[in-house]
Amino acid sequence: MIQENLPAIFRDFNPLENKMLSLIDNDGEVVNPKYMPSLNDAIVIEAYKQMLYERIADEMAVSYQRQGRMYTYTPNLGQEAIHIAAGMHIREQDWLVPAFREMGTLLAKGVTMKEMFLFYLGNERGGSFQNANHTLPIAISIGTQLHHATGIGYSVKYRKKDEAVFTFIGDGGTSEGDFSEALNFAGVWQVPVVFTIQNNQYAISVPVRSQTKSINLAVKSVAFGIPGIKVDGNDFFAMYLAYQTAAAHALAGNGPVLIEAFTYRLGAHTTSDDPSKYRKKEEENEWGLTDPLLRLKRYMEKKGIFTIDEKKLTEEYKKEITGQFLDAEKNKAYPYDDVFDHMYTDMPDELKRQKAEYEEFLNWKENRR
Amino acid sequence: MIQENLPAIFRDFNPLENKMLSLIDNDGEVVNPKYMPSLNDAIVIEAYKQMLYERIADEMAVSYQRQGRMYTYTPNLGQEAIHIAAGMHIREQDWLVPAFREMGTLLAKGVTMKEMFLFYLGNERGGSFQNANHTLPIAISIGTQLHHATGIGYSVKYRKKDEAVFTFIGDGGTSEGDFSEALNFAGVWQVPVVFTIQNNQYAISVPVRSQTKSINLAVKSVAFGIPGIKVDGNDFFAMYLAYQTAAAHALAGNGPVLIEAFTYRLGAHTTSDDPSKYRKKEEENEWGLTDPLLRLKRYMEKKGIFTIDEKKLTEEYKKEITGQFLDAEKNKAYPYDDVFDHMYTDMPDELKRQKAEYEEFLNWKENRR
Amino acid sequence: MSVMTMVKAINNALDIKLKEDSTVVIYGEDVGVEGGVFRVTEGLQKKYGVERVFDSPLAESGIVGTALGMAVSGLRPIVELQFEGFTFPAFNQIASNVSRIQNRSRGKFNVPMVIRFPYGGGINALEHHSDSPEALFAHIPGLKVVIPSTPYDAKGLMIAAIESNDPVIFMEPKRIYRAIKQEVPSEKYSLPLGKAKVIQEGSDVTVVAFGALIRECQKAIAMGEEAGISVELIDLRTIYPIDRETIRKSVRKTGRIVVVAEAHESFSVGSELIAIANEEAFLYLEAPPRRVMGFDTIVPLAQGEHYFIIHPDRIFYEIEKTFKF
Amino acid sequence: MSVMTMVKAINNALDIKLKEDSTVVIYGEDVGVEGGVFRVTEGLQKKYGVERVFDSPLAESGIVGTALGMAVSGLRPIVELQFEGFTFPAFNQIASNVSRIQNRSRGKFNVPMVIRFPYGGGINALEHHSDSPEALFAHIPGLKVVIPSTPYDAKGLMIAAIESNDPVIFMEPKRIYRAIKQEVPSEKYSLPLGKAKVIQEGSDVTVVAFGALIRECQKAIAMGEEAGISVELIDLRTIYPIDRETIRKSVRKTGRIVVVAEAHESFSVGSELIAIANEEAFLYLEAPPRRVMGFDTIVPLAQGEHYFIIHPDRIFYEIEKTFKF
Ligand SMILES: Cc1ncc(C[n+]2csc(CCOP(=O)(O)OP(=O)(O)O)c2C)c(N)n1
Ligand SMILES: Cc1ncc(C[n+]2csc(CCOP(=O)(O)OP(=O)(O)O)c2C)c(N)n1
Ligand SMILES: [Mg+2]
Ligand SMILES: [Mg+2]
Repeated sequence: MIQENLPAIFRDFNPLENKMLSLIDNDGEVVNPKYMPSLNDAIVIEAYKQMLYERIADEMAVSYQRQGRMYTYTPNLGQEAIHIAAGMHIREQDWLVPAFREMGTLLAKGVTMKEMFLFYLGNERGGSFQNANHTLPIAISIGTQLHHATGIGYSVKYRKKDEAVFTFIGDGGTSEGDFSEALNFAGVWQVPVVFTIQNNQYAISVPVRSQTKSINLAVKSVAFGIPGIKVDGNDFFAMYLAYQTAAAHALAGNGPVLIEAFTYRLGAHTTSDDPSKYRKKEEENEWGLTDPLLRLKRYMEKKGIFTIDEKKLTEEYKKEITGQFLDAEKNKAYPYDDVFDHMYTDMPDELKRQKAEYEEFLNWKENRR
Repeated sequence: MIQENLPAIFRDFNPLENKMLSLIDNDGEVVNPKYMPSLNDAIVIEAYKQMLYERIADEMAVSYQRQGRMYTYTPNLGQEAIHIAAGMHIREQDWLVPAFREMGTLLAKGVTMKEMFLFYLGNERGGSFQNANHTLPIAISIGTQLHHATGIGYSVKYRKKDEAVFTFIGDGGTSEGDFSEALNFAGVWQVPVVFTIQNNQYAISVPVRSQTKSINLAVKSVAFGIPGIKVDGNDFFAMYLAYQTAAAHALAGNGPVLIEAFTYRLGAHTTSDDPSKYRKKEEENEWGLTDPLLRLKRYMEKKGIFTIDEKKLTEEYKKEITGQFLDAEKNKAYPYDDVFDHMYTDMPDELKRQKAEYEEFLNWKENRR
Repeated sequence: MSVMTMVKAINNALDIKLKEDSTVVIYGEDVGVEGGVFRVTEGLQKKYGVERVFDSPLAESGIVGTALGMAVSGLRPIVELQFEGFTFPAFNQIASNVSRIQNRSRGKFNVPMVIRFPYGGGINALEHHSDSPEALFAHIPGLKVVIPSTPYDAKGLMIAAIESNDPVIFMEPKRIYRAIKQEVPSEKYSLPLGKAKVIQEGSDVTVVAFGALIRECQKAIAMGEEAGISVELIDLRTIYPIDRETIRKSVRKTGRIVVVAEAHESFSVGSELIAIANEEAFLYLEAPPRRVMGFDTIVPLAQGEHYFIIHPDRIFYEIEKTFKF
Repeated sequence: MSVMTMVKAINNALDIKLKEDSTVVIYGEDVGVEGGVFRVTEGLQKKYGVERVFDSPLAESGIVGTALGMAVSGLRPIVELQFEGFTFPAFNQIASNVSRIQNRSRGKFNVPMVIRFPYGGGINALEHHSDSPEALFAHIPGLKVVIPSTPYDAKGLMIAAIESNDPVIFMEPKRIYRAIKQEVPSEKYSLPLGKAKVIQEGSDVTVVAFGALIRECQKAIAMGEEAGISVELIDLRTIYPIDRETIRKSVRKTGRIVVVAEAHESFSVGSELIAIANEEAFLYLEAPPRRVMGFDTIVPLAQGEHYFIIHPDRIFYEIEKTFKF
């Protein structure tokens, strides 16, 4: 709308006309050959595997929680195409600034399921994602993370680094002031940030129509003078193309991009939530037909490249994930020092004193037994 | 763009096409007869008088400040057409939720210059606008006031009152998260609120191009699904039409409206500010040509309805305003009770104790002399 | 009379006020169909309609700021913020406007609104879901800050909060939302804001606490009784305006004060109570006033939270130390 | 050496750090061409370019939130918030992220950033321009809160703040921005964060203050000297982490403490210092610790501000009362 060097998809799928980029349909049929990215089969197979892995890990996490072996967990079910397509475009040196529902992208960045489990077992060591380069912890205070992404974008641009920044938010999150502020700053600063709204239709129980009167969420980009596009979030190829285009745009120095990934949270908001309170089974079923794994699988089957032994792979993944869970469970212990050690780079006397006083109490307690 | 019942000006001056509603030019020539509102001469004369009054009062306030008789003051110079056009559409029962640079609108609502002076003399009694019905105090924390307006809008709608809400913000203020949140809430709730952005090109020293990349400010309405229009803020007739249309729209139950009034702050940001630090004389001069009073006067002269004896009126106004200033100056005293009396509807014991202790000190001080 | 949890008691208070006063409205994130993540507003939308009990967009500044607009124009809004950690996006509206519009307008506008939210630790939650920010609100002039410790108190204080013409921050100790069940009258009653309650009289040590920690104190006091220490337990109930008189009387009697609260100890309610004990009962003090409070650290996640949370044995330990001083 | 105001001394510190460290950037509202409304950043954009010293959009949450992003990715941002009253839109970023990312990431990310803003009364300003919110920040774990009282200290503390790997809230007492002139070394030096300074030794009463009130205390102390009262004056310099040791030593010596600060007295630095005096020097206390502080009211506008502001005679009055107790 504003930029001359804007890639064609932003024009062809103008959110002001309420268009959505979609490349394959629910049956895996290509509906938009013009834009279909020509990926070699290995990549498509890899994508499916990663989506499968995320799904299995997610299901297992839910079940560990149900068994009472883990605290409240946030399922990813149904949103895997977004996560994996993004993950495939985030390079080692790129930055990931997550919200809290993009596990597949975190895994692509090098986060392990052990870490995820450890986090949901209630240990910050898990959530710190020590081995994932340029990856921030999960952001719970909704919207705040977008500012961090924009700031990192400034830093990257200032230091002339070949690094892009990927950040996420939910449909509900777009109502927070920070969403608008961050996109506005990013527009003014022209930083290499790819913003994704995962529009999964609900913010806990609140449907997106109660969130805003705008005709879609991608169109909000107009308020900040940045390109925006609405994409079928359950269509792996559409998401792949969107990230490919957005990353190239950002890395070429053309500034930020907003992607609305139109999807559906097939599971509960968290394991403490009961969606039947606020939505109908029929709605869930209807969206079930657009399941990103099913769609990709049908596409692959049609093309004759579904060479995966899914059952075997599932068993393999389950075994591997079980191992990671047990490892996390075994190592969840929380040394007392961890409470104090990371508050400051040098521990102030005030904290030393509090720690020492508490230790006196622990000694008293010990002796009393 | 979204609503079917949208008045034609919103389509004809679509901010997405970066159009601006303007009806007379700098020479007072009608350039858009189709939309020129047919006002009877008395109204036009009254408008000019009110604009003149605001201008004189404003100049006098600046000069009282310069004489050291008043604290920092916020000039209105150049933005009078907006204020008076708005004032002419805000009825007794309508709500005014001001920012801090719409003195003419406050006066229209019944605020007196004595109150304005008293406020800038440092007394809350002035700023409380006791006699102006449904008028909130000035909002200094930028952006916050828009939420109040939206909330009042909800209240009005809930109680089925025939009341509209008018609220203001600056161009800089559009960057605050509260701006976006409030417009978004207003869109979802479909409340009768008329939002005005006074785009006077600067937020203190920061030009609007450093504020946002959006093509104009009216276009931000798209993000919240509400109608928006960019209007020549120095053209009284354009502003009149805009408020007429917006108020009718809101009162008919069609929801909120966003007006960008494109104007220029001809004076300093406040009396502590020196614009020569950040903008060129030529720019000021160029904008000086669009002065809303000059434009309206030329129009009236051409039409032969400028029957005002401006010199005499100016003297009258000056005398009246001087009287109000002297009255304020004489009555600026701040009774000690005023510090405590309005914190709660019932003064808590804590405050009573603090007050009593301070009184003990005052006694000691008295006796010591 | 019926047996109620705190969730039910607050729900009941809201119900009573919605019923008798058509200017009362309730909104926030998920308070409508869902009835709130803790079900405090359960059933109210169904009963009173979507115009009176409704979900708002996800924006706390908007929730509080619009409520202020409603409050100055004839309504009595009650807004829910989902957790204490999500009060901060609304901090500017609270500190710059909610607490100030009455003073700014010299009483032309009152601000009869309630901002309620669950707070505090002990439920093995994620970050921002275990904090105790009461001191931040209590330091802002113009607000009242209320914290109940039982279902009975919660109902009476909530009714008073809704009926107050001043803005009230109503903090609900989520740990005891359902942990305590109590007989609560079905009819309307209210408890005065700004008054503490002496839960138990005693002569040796004054313990001041509030919210979920009253229960923990009671356990510690039982340990103290065994050890021959007579404790006077005060439930603050209102954090601001704080009830100096009750503190004064008690500390003048016992000469010893221990403050128990979960917030970070520096610049806290504990600090304030020690200052008050000094100002009001200096010559009576027989031992250094003590704070039994959270560290100046982020509340640890579930695996580490037990270090942070205040357990009865730690309370007893401090009571005994103070007693023996 | 040259004679500097506090404005100039801070400007000088920023200049030195911009020059020697290319990761330092400065931004905020009007800090570029304008050099800040108080001219603290004057000339720096010209010297270091618009990529290092620049105006941001008008949004405090954005200013602080983006700075956090810069800080975790290799820069050392210094952001200006225009007045203390406009820190609140950024409160969520400060309390939920700036203070927490290091802990949340178990040290993977540090947060070397400075948030600086003018604060305090005494300049006949509009609402939100006369407040002293230090206690609100000091209660949030993970932050350091610094307040200088002289040009010399301001420069040394600012250098230390910029070099700190932890986030620092740097509050500048605007009333003395230009009121005090002092010889300040031209070269770089830093003063340790977390250490108070004994400005003047004395034996009868300990007075603790900071920022603009140090000067007022000195005037009161001169009155005290005439009355034969020997006062020890401590400048806190850092509000958090607070320097217990210096307080302990002094109060153990004098047995009396008067805290002087402009903030609302409840839940304040005054409360905390009284708690500390009790915890550290209970047996030495000879008179009730006193707070000489602002009321729990909004700071009045210019005509009424003199009631609220702390004048030397009021400080003297309280010192004398405490001395004579
Ligand atoms: C600032 C803030 N307010 C409220 C919450 C509580 N909360 C957690 S998730 C959620 C809904 C989020 O919805 P959406 O943004 O659509 O993301 P989704 O959960 O659907 O992925 C809410 C209200 C929060 N985490 N942060
Ligand atoms: C939240 C907040 N931040 C900063 C300020 C300081 N400030 C006062 S006026 C102003 C500029 C406002 O610009 P704009 O919104 O364009 O309004 P104008 O002054 O031009 O009418 C600033 C930054 C403030 N009052 N509130
Ligand atoms: Mg969602
Ligand atoms: Mg402006």
